[in-house]
Amino acid sequence: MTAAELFPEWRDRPLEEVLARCGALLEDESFPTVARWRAAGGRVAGHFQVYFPEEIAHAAGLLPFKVRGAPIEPAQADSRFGSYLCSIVKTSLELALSRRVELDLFVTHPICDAARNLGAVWGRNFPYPCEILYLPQNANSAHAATYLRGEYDRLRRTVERVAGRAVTEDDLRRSIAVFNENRALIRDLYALKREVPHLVRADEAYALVAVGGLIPREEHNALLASVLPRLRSREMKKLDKVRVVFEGGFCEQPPLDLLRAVGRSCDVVDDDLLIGLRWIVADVAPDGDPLGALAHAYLERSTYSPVQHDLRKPKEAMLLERVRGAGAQAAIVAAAKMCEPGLEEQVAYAKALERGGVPFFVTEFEENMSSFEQLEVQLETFVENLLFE
Amino acid sequence: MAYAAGVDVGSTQTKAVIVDERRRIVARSLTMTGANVTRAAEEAFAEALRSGNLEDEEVEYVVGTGYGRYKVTFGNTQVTEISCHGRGAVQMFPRTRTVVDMGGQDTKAIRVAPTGEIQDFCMNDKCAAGTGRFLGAAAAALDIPLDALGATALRGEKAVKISTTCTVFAESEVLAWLGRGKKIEDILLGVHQSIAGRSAGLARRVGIEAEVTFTGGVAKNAAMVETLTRAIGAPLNVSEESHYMGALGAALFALDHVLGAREPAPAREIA
Amino acid sequence: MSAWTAGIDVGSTYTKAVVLGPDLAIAGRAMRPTGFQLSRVAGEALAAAVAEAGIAPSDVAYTVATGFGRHQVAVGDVKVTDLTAAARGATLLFPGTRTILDVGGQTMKASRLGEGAKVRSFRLNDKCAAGTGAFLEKTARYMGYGTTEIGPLVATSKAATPISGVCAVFAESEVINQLSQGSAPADIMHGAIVSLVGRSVQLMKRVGMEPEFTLIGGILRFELMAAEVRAQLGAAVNVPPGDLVQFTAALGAALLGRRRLERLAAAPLAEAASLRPAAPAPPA
Amino acid sequence: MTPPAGPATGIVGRGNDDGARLFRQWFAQLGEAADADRPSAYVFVMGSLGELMRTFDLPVVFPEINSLQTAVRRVAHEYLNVAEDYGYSPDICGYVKADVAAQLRGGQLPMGRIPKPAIAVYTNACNTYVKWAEIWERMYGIPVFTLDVPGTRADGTQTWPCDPDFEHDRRYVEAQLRELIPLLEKVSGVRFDVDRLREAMGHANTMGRAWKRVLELNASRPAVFNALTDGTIYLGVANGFRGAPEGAAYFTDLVEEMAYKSAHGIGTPTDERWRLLFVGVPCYPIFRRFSEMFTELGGTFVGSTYLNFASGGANLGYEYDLARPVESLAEGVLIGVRDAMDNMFHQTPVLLGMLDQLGADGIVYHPIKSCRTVSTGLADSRRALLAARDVPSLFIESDMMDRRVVSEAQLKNRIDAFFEGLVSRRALGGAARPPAQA
Repeated sequence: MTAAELFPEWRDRPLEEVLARCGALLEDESFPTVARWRAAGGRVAGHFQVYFPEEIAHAAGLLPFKVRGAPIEPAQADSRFGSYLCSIVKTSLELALSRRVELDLFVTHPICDAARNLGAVWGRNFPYPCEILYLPQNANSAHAATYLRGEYDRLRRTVERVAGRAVTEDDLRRSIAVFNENRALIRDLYALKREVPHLVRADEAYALVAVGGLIPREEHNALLASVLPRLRSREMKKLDKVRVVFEGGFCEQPPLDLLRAVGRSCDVVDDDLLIGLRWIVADVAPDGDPLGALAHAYLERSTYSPVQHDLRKPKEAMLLERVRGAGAQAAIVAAAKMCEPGLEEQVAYAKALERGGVPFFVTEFEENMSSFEQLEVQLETFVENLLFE
Repeated sequence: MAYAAGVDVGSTQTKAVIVDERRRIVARSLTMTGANVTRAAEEAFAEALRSGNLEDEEVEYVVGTGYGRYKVTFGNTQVTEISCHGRGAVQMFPRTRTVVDMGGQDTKAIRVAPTGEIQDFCMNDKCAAGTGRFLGAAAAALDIPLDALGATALRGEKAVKISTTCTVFAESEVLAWLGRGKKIEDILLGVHQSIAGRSAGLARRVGIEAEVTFTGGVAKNAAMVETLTRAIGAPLNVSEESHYMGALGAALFALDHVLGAREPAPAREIA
Repeated sequence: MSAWTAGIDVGSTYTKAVVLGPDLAIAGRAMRPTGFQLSRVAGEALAAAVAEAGIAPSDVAYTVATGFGRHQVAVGDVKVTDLTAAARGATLLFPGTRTILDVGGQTMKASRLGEGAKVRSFRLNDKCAAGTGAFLEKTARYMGYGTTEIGPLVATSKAATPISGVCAVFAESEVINQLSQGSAPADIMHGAIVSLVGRSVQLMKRVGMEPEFTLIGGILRFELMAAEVRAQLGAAVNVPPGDLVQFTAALGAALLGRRRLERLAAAPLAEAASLRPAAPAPPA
Repeated sequence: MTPPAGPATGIVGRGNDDGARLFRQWFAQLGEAADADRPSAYVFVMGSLGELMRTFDLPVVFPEINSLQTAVRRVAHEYLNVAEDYGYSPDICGYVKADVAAQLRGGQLPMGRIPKPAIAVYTNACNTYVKWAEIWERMYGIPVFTLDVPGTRADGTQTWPCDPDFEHDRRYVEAQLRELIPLLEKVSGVRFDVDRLREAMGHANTMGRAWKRVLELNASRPAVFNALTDGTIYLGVANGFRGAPEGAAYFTDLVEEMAYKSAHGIGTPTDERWRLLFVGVPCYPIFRRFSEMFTELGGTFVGSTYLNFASGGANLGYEYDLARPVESLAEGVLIGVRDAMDNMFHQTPVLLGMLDQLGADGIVYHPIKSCRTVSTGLADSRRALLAARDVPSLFIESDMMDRRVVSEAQLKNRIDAFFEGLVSRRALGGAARPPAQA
């Protein structure tokens, strides 16, 4: 469908204001862009972390909306779950129960046992289709690509039902082109973070990427295309900070205030925040069989995360590569509270960094934390002992 | 006239209630529990007898409840405070279907039948986060008398979001917010809201049905009543006697035995 | 120029101030309950320490603030965390220190030091009070004993009653349970200490502890803590004498101030400015 | 109760005795393998592929069972501490941590010593299996194989053989099995023998049939076994001896025992006043005491979802077609493992069925810290069940390994209250109540 721009607020604004408005949109618990889209008669495909082939929903004219929880009280969702659970699973359901967002389709994928069960819980509480997308967990099987292509075809049938229209191969190819452009722009932003980190604060860069999950990619592309050159020519004082990699944001997201706290003493030169939006690291083949190309890219042209096992991607080696590639002096190895895969990976990461002689500290966070005492003590101690005599 | 008594040995206070055969409260008492649980129970009971001018032998049956119920050595049997609060609440507010009890170290949500029987209940499991104790910690930190907390919180306009739920850390978080220039009123409002929110979550777990009765010592706190009312989305029955609810329920179970009204009465069959 | 420096440690329960003399000896110290008017209390504690040192406030050339309230007090040319400060303080008292355990009322911190008393690796207890000093004090208060009585009480214990430290508050129902089963208060307290020390030692292991071990923090006021840590580590431990266990971070802060002074004196002005730590101030 | 004298003497209690014996025998073999440093396969209860492993003479190690044993024998905390000192968080799965500690201790466990893994084979029935295997991959540099089994995509869309969507999944599973077989040949040095596989699958069929029958027999009054305590013993055999003749024989005998008890009205030692269902994973750190808190008040567990998902789907009664072993194995694994993954989808009908078939009076939900697979959303599925049926239920949280989060005082209080509710309900002939509302 073709609605008016969902997020026109940034147009013709000075850089600082554009960045502020992106942050504000990200923190707006009423998800105005999703509401505007539906008000204009559009349908929304909510997809839970980490990766989702948004091209397929986009090709059907749905708005792919990244369900990534929110810093809210899970007032109703709490009664659906027990005590020992990460926050994002609860607040994501809360967004729907409290009608902050209205969806027409919800898709989760079993990155962990909690996320898998979320699919069933969601389905019990809402009338619209709620599905689990079983992305291949055996990325090394010769049959994985064939299987995944079949899954994508199944997904195509689902979105066709929801959108009430057919999705042709050309639709898919057009969407792939849009997302290839988006991926390229985000790669530029991350290059900028590495080269001139003082020109874009950690929370600003994060917000710029994250709004992509809230608006049509065409709009996101326009936004990034306008902002990137302006960032490069931004007037900012270079301060004496530590170049760090922030690892641990692949699923639940830290609040902007946490990233600001980190930014006060560190330059975040690379991270895995919302890695799902950057999962595919190169262009998806624009021609040939589009679903096959998407499946191939997922398996063969993708980055890493604690929730994908691939013999070709030893995660701790990948992290060291990320640290070196970004020329970082140190790493912050975070994990969301109660996050089974994240907390398990922390151990391997810590040992690898220890061996690699990379200074680091491990910490835990929660999307709705509002006081950062603990983190600040850790950060400051870390920085004090790296920078000063 | 036949009498029955209930003794509720909680982690901080021990309460005793004596009822007559018409279910009227004829005497009650309250003492601190302390280390010697049995003595606390005996004292509370003796004090109740005194205030009701009753002799020990006039009380035909005694039910112990609360965490120390098995230390009420002179009691005839024990019943959990979960059943007792349900029973007591229905006695005071007959149309009660949901009970929220906010105690020292746990918060209970109970759904009861018209007869006062427990149909379903949930309690905070992992720890004492979001229980009444949280308020005590906050009061200590700000050194405001516990009974003045509510009034102060009600003056709050913009609640501060309290992220710590650990009762013990409440103190340092409250201080931290003060340090950052937040108003005491707003901090306290935030504290009340965070407790109310968690309690409402428990209530939803058993399914909220009107009428809702709020029991436990914290029910005396006006701000908690207001925030909980909002969080639950229904008016709350609150009694002046709210902190005696458990002991009253226990006394009523004891009376069942005396009157042999309902057979088989719960407590006996279990004991 | 004067070589007097001061360190002020704004802790969650107590605020401690130390004035360090030119000879690196403690010339004055003072402790006040923190309460919630942090700046005022910090000022008072500092003034008291200065008075004890017998110097004029203006003689103090550099002040370093530390502790959880460091950013909320006016005093202090520089703010550092109590981990950084404690490392300096502990090494001044015990030069061989490699691992520090700091057990306060609500926090538990372990750190491993590298060269120059730099903190190499550290761990803090989670935002749950199970297994902090509070756990100990609650158990005691619950059974009707003041913090000062814990020592003598536990001395009479024959065997420690196992206490599962699920939650500092749940500890009470655990205690009722134990009392109901006839355990002696002394044994229960002993059990609480054993479980608390168990957690401390775990925290130390997590930072890759190596001797010498130095123990600091308010909870170390109970000799039994140190004894139990020694027992569970099977190694000797340093404990600052008397109430110095509570002043270690303040002392370290004062020492850091001294080092900054020396550095500033040596450095040209321009550099001196840039030497001011970019240690962040928290959001208002 | 005591069994009547006569020829039948010796039948009653045989399952528990033989179970203990087989368990010792199994660990003796593992000990020998460890001493001889022979290759072993690490597998998990949900989708163990025991049938296939045997055909390569690979001793199978079930880390989950080893870990729970440390809890039952009250030493779990020692193992958890070792793993937490190593860096693992208190909030993650206790099974994983106990195993890490056991590996760090050279395979030493209270029941004996286990051999090092030569390969780990696991499904995604539990996503933590994958993280777990990565630990061994790092520790030992061994091959680890994820047998990826797609679960049901949406409620009410479960597919069965011949459905194109089912075949799509089966082909994927089968392709992976065909990739796994040469890997197992390489690791074990044994050539794949399809006839041995057939034989093992035959034993698995026998066991599956028997297991299903045993569960059904607990409809007898009084119950012939306690699903929480006795059931766990049977479960151990069902996993450790899947595809083995001993396993088939054990369960054939077990059916005989249960049928005999049923026929003679012989129940468990509990004075059975309440028949209960258990949902979740047992509280192993206080295994006996936890069960007593119910039996003391006359509660017997007649059924448990644990006996379904932790038996690798043996309860479903799927039978392998020995004429096409590999295809059928793929089919069986897909159906069995998928069932465990789908528990959040299908729990309501499953529990309603158990309530009716076993004539249960109430349900005890026991979500645990360690296991998100079983616990996440249990409160929601409880709401759904209560909306469908007015049945007394108890919701208590603790853990299957970590006694730090098991507060007996708190549990006892809730359990007592639950029984008080049961008693007064019965006294009133069960007060009807409208479904829980949102």
